[in-house]
Amino acid sequence: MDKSIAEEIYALMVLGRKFEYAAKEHYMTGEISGFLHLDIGQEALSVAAMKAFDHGDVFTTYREHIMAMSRGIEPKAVMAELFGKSTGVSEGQGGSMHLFDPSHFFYGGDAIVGGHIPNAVGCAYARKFKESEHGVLVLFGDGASNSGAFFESLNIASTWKLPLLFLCENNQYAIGTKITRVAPFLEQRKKAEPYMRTMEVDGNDALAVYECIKEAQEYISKGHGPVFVEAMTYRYEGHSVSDAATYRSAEELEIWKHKDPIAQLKSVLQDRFELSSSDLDEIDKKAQETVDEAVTFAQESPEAGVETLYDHLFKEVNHVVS
Amino acid sequence: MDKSIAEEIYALMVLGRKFEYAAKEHYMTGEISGFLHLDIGQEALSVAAMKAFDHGDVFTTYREHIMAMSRGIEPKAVMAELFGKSTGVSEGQGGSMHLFDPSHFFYGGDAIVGGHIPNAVGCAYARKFKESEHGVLVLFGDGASNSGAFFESLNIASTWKLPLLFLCENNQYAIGTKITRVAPFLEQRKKAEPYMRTMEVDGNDALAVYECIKEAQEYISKGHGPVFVEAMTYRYEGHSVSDAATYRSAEELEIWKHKDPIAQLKSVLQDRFELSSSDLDEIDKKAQETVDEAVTFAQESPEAGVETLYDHLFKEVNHVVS
Amino acid sequence: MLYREALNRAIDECMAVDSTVVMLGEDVGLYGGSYRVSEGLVAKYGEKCLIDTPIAELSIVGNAVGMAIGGLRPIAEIMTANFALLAFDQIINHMSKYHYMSAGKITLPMVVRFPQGVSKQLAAQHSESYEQMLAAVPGLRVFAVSDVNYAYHALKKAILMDDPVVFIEHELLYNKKGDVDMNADLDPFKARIVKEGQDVTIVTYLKMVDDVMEMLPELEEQTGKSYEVIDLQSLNPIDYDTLKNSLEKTGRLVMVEEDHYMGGYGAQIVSWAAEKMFYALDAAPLRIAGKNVPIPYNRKRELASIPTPETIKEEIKAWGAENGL
Amino acid sequence: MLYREALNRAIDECMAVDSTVVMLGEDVGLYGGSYRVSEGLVAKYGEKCLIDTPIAELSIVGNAVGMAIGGLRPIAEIMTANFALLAFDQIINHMSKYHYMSAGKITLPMVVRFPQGVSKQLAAQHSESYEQMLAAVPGLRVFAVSDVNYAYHALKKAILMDDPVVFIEHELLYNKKGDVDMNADLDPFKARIVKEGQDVTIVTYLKMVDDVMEMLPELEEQTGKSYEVIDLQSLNPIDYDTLKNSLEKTGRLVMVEEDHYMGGYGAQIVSWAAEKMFYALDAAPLRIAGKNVPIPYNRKRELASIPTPETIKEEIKAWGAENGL
Ligand SMILES: Cc1ncc(C[n+]2csc(CCOP(=O)(O)OP(=O)(O)O)c2C)c(N)n1
Ligand SMILES: Cc1ncc(C[n+]2csc(CCOP(=O)(O)OP(=O)(O)O)c2C)c(N)n1
Ligand SMILES: [Mg+2]
Ligand SMILES: [Mg+2]
Repeated sequence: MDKSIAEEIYALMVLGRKFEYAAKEHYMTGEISGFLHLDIGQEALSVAAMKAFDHGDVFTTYREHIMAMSRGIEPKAVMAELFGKSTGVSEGQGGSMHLFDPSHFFYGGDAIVGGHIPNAVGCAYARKFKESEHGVLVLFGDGASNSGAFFESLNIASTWKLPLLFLCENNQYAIGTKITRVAPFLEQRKKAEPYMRTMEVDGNDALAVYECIKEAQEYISKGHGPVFVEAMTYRYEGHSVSDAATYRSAEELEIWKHKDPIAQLKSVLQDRFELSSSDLDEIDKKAQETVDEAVTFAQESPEAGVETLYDHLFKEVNHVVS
Repeated sequence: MDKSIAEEIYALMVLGRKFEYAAKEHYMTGEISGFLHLDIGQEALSVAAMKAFDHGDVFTTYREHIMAMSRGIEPKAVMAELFGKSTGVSEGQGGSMHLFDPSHFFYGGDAIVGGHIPNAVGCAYARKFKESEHGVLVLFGDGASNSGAFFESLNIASTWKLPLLFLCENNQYAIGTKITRVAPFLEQRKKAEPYMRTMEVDGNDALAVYECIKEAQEYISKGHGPVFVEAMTYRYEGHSVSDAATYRSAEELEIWKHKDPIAQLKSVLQDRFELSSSDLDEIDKKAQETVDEAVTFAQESPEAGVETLYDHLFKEVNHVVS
Repeated sequence: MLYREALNRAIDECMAVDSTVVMLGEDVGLYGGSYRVSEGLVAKYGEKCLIDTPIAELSIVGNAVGMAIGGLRPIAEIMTANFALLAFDQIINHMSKYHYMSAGKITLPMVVRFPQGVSKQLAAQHSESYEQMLAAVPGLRVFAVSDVNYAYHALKKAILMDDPVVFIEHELLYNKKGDVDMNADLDPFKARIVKEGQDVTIVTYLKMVDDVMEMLPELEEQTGKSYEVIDLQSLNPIDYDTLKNSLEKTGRLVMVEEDHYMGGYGAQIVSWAAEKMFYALDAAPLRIAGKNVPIPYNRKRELASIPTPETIKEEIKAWGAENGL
Repeated sequence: MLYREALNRAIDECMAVDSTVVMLGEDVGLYGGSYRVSEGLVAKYGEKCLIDTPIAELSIVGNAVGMAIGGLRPIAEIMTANFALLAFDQIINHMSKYHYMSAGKITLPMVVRFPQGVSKQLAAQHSESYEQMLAAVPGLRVFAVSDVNYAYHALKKAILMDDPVVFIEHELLYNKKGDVDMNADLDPFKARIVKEGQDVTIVTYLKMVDDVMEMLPELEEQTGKSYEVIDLQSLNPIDYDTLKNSLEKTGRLVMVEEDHYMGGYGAQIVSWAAEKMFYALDAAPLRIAGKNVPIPYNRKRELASIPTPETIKEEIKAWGAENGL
């Protein structure tokens, strides 16, 4: 593991957490609305997976701000999207749950649990068809691992030997329901075992995630077919900002806060890579600046007008309008 | 294995095959129409499973004439249904693919591949809820084992520890597509392994099927949760009577005809249970009579009139009609 | 009590009188339902009757069908209309057809409930309405009740009757206040005349009833006309009699719905009026509906894509002026 | 050539000119398609382009969406309309919305094709029609073409254009004969005037076009009137201009569709005419449609549940007599 990569991952994790808190703050003021799903506590997975999976397409869920930024999408464009502004990555059409940027091969933010997995399968087919270097990574939760769309995808990706990396972010909850109450076991990778190679990784250990996803990426790019990676992690906040998360105990949350991904990586940077506390402060400061700038940018950006409501309904303009 | 049971199974298999050939014949005359899926070659499984699973509900597919009769539904009522007559088991509303008879706990003939499996799961929940002696058997094909409905059902039945017997009739084809071309392996039971106990049985060996289903029934009735039985078999005819089955080789068909389930059981009856050839002829004769009677009955039965078209649309009659 | 409390009360009472009533869905048990409709019920009736399911909508409805076959009275909750699309096979191919296909041998006393419609910036995958699809399915009864009292009675009726019912709610109605009269003898299959009037019949349902009533005083004042407002309540069957009586009186029809104009549910009402009430109509009818776009996230655009009290009022005024009202 | 051959030809030509065109579905490859639409193509383009899928409709459409994102032009075949319900989430939540939700960044050049309608005694789970549901979805283009020549051109257009298209076929049209003019410059978005007439406008589409044309000579002879028959072809968008011109001439509208009356697609056409053409109408319009029942297996009852040339003729005659034609 290269120092510069570890540092970059750390910086993005710090940025991500600050970004999420800022989003929450501006949700409270009413500047952001709709459903807002925060990724706090899960930054190691979101950042390191994106950094490791450096050539290929990414399909993910509605909890994707940090992933989008780690893929290279500007924090400004993400924040502006949350604000519903025309400078947002989806021009304010999609909001927090729908950040699309094909120029970064990022198809993020499907709000139908499991619904994006068959799309990722199809994209992997297209990559294989075109003999592209690209593989595809699809991230989904423990809750999604109970859906028909997920199961069909395991079967099809395996049959077609597709270059597809299934990444299960197991944070143990689907809204208020603990995974072990709606599946026969905690480890969702067991479901993939009949179909493909499976791997597990500590989702709160950024460097481990990085190594694991690198290995998985190499595996799929060699034509071995799909692979399934399961990462255990935990979200600190409620499912969305409107969820008080009363279904979990304070103790459980505490246990996970002791495994905080940012704190963990911070120690590594200090101990193994000898970053000084002023180096770390600098990272913190820059992250805060970036977030503040993103908020200002979002606030000052214009909204798309209602006169363009029909724009982008179709790509080909038809002479007959309904 | 009791002689009388073996004999009863044999008689039903012979009846079943003759019934199917008669149905085919009357399809050619136009008296039967729509889709007609014949079970010829698979009689051992259809009959012995029904006989073994003697207390409980049965959910099955569109290829279910023989199962319906083995459950105790009158051959007449089945044939009349194929003819679309009001004396049919579904009064001519459903046809070959939809033979429903709750008095025999038979919910047979769903024509949506995989669609009946979640229904069977729900019914098993109801049986467990009511602490009934009943378990539920659900039969489906190798093709259905690729559907989201099937996968979701494995997961749910396992989580809820339901008294449900999954019976996969693996005849290797879904219409013209060989299972190994659309799934990563031939044995569909592998898909169930993460969730429940699995068993395999030779689907052309009636007595083995009987023993296996008995054991499986006992297992689920003891509260151990669901079980998965896979039976390998083969259909002699095309997928439905309009399919010429050109996608299979004559050799493949020949191999399976050498394992003919009726011939196999016949030898057992002769060798182990010492049935004479006149005993066997008698069985044959009776079966033919029953089929002939069923055809005559169906031919002579009336059709429901069109004036009752709205009957059974709803159970509760509402004063406001749309 | 609140609309969601009225629904809770209806389920509670049904469970109390009939031990075969169960409810299943995502987070309906320990969590109390994402819109709190089943709050508190698991404590009273246990996890056996309040069944938390995996995220598998096809199975939620498919399992409910099987439970009904097995002798229970299931209420299946889908969190949001858009997710119900995953269960359309079970709703349309199974739930609506088993009774008829089996010549009445199979009976499915079950309810599928879900909220729909535009709430606030939930974007295109969480804001749609599907009554136009489901009310068109033979073999289903479809309720979409706006009034709190009727909601309570309609849901009880839906749970305790033997036919399969789709019970459509609206995300913005859950906190609506209203009185519930438990002893009232109401017929949820009949349309409700929310307000009597002489000059124009406004037909609507679900949340649009409130939007219409909100702008009505101003509309009446500004136009000097009197409007009769009819809340359909039951979308299938349709209470055509009530519509007929009103149109015979007013001769003018306005249909208001939140869903997209193209192929929206209101087309059935207006086309029926054109066919069967043509000679009673004094003017072209008017359909007010949402724009033919997926619902955008941006608030202004979101609001521009559906009718609001203000746009309803303005559209009716413009139509009235053009059509000699 | 036969209708199904015209479709085959259209796909073949698209694959020949554009190597990114692929087709996926159950039995579309080696088997050649259950209605033989893709017959012979696997031999020409290989299994890479003709993809046999498992029985998993949700994935068939969901995979096609992903293939389109990945730069292919997929044609997804669903064997029968009823099974398309399993893919409604992908069609409605994904295929129709990604372009708009992404502000145009994602483009989905894809087609979903399936046959629908009453064939012969296939019973309730194999006989339905869903154009009323899908034509109502913003972001989709919906074709339902009756004419062989237009079918060829419309499918080519659907495959090669960049917007997502639902292409609806009818099981009884596959063996219909017709001439295909490959060089014709046809616009499948325009309605087709099948026959000109002066007194009544009959609007219809898909298989009902043939049923209407079958009884037309007798109807004209028996009533002494002349009927204009319009085949919509594109169900979304609707070519309202062609309808308008015709209604201005005839003043009378009959809408014929095979699907159930309640909420059927024709309601949109009739309600539009009531709204926008009211003062041009000389009589109440008529909707002829199927009965509100699942389709029964028994042949007589099956036929009683849908319009036939005979019932169409009789209904129009009775309506004409009642409405002073
Ligand atoms: C098909 C569908 N069903 C239900 C929902 C509502 N819903 C949104 S997120 C969620 C929980 C998902 O849990 P999981 O997959 O574990 O992801 P996490 O939120 O934990 O990241 C549910 C039920 C939905 N969006 N889509
Ligand atoms: C959801 C759905 N998709 C497709 C079909 C068309 N279809 C009918 S039977 C069949 C093959 C099923 O194969 P299998 O499950 O192996 O059962 P078998 O016919 O071999 O008994 C298909 C694809 C259908 N009826 N339902
Ligand atoms: Mg989770
Ligand atoms: Mg098979």
